[in-house]
Amino acid sequence: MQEKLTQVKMEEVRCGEMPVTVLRFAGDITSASRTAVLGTYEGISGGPKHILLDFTGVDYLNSSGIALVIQMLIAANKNGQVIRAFGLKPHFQKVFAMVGITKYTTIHPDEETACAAYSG
Amino acid sequence: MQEKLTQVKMEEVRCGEMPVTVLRFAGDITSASRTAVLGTYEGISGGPKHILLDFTGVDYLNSSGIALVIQMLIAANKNGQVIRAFGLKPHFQKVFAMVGITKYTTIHPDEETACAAYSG
Amino acid sequence: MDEHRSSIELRLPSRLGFEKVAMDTAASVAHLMGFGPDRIEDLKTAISEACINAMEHGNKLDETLSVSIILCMDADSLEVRVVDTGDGPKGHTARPDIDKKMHEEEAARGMGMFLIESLVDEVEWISSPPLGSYARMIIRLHPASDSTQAQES
Amino acid sequence: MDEHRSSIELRLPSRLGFEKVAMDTAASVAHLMGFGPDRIEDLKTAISEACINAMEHGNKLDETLSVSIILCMDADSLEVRVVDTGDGPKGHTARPDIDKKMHEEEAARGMGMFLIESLVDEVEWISSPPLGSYARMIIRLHPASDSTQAQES
Ligand SMILES: Nc1ncnc2c1ncn2[C@@H]1O[C@H](COP(=O)(O)OP(=O)(O)O)[C@@H](O)[C@H]1O
Ligand SMILES: Nc1ncnc2c1ncn2[C@@H]1O[C@H](COP(=O)(O)OP(=O)(O)O)[C@@H](O)[C@H]1O
Repeated sequence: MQEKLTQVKMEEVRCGEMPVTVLRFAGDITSASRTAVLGTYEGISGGPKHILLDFTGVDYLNSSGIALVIQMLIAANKNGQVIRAFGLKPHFQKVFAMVGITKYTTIHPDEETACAAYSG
Repeated sequence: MQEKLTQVKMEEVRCGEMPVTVLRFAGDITSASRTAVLGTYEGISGGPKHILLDFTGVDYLNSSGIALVIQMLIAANKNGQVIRAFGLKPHFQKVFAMVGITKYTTIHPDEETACAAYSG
Repeated sequence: MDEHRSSIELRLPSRLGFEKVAMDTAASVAHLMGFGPDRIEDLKTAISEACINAMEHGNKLDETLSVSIILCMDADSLEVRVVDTGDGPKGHTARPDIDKKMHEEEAARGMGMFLIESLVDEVEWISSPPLGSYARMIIRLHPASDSTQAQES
Repeated sequence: MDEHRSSIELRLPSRLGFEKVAMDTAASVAHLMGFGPDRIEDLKTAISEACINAMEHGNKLDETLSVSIILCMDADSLEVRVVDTGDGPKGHTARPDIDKKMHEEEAARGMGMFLIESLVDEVEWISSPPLGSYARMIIRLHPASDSTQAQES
């Protein structure tokens, strides 16, 4: 039995002059995604000041998955990093707003507007 | 409780010089679709020689629905009419071939090729 | 419970249209197991036909009688039983003859069991009165040979 | 059986991931009933969270214990019960406090019951030991007021 798990891809991009590390998630973000979310974050935590989370490929996100995103935000906060996100389906944007995460990270509709926000 | 039933729309078009009556189906084609399939056919049976069935909007088609299509083909055969079809999803094309319907009607990939076949 | 043998059960009233719930449930299970989209379409049609037969012929469309769909997952195959309260089909499946149908020597209907046989890797109909009867289908992740080719008569 | 009160039951082993089958089954039923896509997303998330809680907290992830999802359709509402074999949650739902979470004064988790309450029209948790416990949710086709707006703290 093959269960579809979380996929994550890391990319270094430039938004204007600003170097930004993009984490592109796909598949599910659930309690089974600890390594994909927090492990990946820890792997890059020494470096970048700006991190962009791409949720475009995420079909399923539950409250345990959101808890992992919150843990990443906590760590980033401590490290003085700024995290932005984009690509969340409207339903998940609503859920993020419900739990209040939008107070600690900005949700952009797409990569372009997210990127533009770094030079704003 | 609102159940999604069959929708059918009738259109007169011209394929080259040839007048063709198109029946555009949408939704489900099941045992509940007798009126939509056979009733609609009977409503137009006096007239056209060429009938084109558009299955583009059909999501669900079961063996009782296919039986209605066969009954339409039988009637058309008696009336000397030619029926072509297009827009069937690949899975339903396979099912039509399995039951042998493709011996009595031609399945085209899209409206353009179906239309072109009338002048061929 | 064996890690490689989980079972899921769905119970539906015998109302035409509700077979779509069985189709979607089975598709969801097959997707979890890693079946590809074409094979999932085959499974959906087979389950639809088995459920409609169970509702119509097995339970005589009596909505108070249930149809059960039992999905057993193995590492590389899915077994589906569609259970009704009737006696099961008599005799075995006739292959539909489109020529006879077109000449009205055979009913236009009567393609469900043939489609099920054509679309899954294995099927049998088991009657165990007075308990009921069921169709038992198996669909494999990696079939030995592709038995789902369109077979034209 | 009353034409306006059909019930469908799904039984799943307590394995994380299988809640997706419940989500897809419920979405299929809601679609048949005429719910729109946004409301179906709300229902899917609520059912996902209720199933995960039933598996995790109710059945302690013991795969031999089932979670039942019972879907009762009325003319204009869907009632869903998610049943486990445990004692049910103690006390009532705390609203998650994102500031406390960010300052690690509250666990990052603990949002499931709040999300369920926010997404459906009605929910209650009922404990009936030793039989088990269930979450009972109602989602309406035409809610009196829109209770699904994002509520920021
Ligand atoms: N679950 C069942 N219980 C009793 N009889 C059945 C069942 N399934 C099929 N049959 C019998 O087999 C026949 C052929 O079924 P099928 O090939 O599906 O075509 P159709 O349902 O259109 O008649 C049915 O007409 C019925 O007599
Ligand atoms: N079905 C259940 N059976 C027993 N306890 C439950 C159940 N659902 C929820 N609970 C209790 O309520 C708490 C809060 O649940 P929830 O808000 O979903 O967050 P989480 O599951 O992340 O802890 C759980 O930690 C658990 O103690």
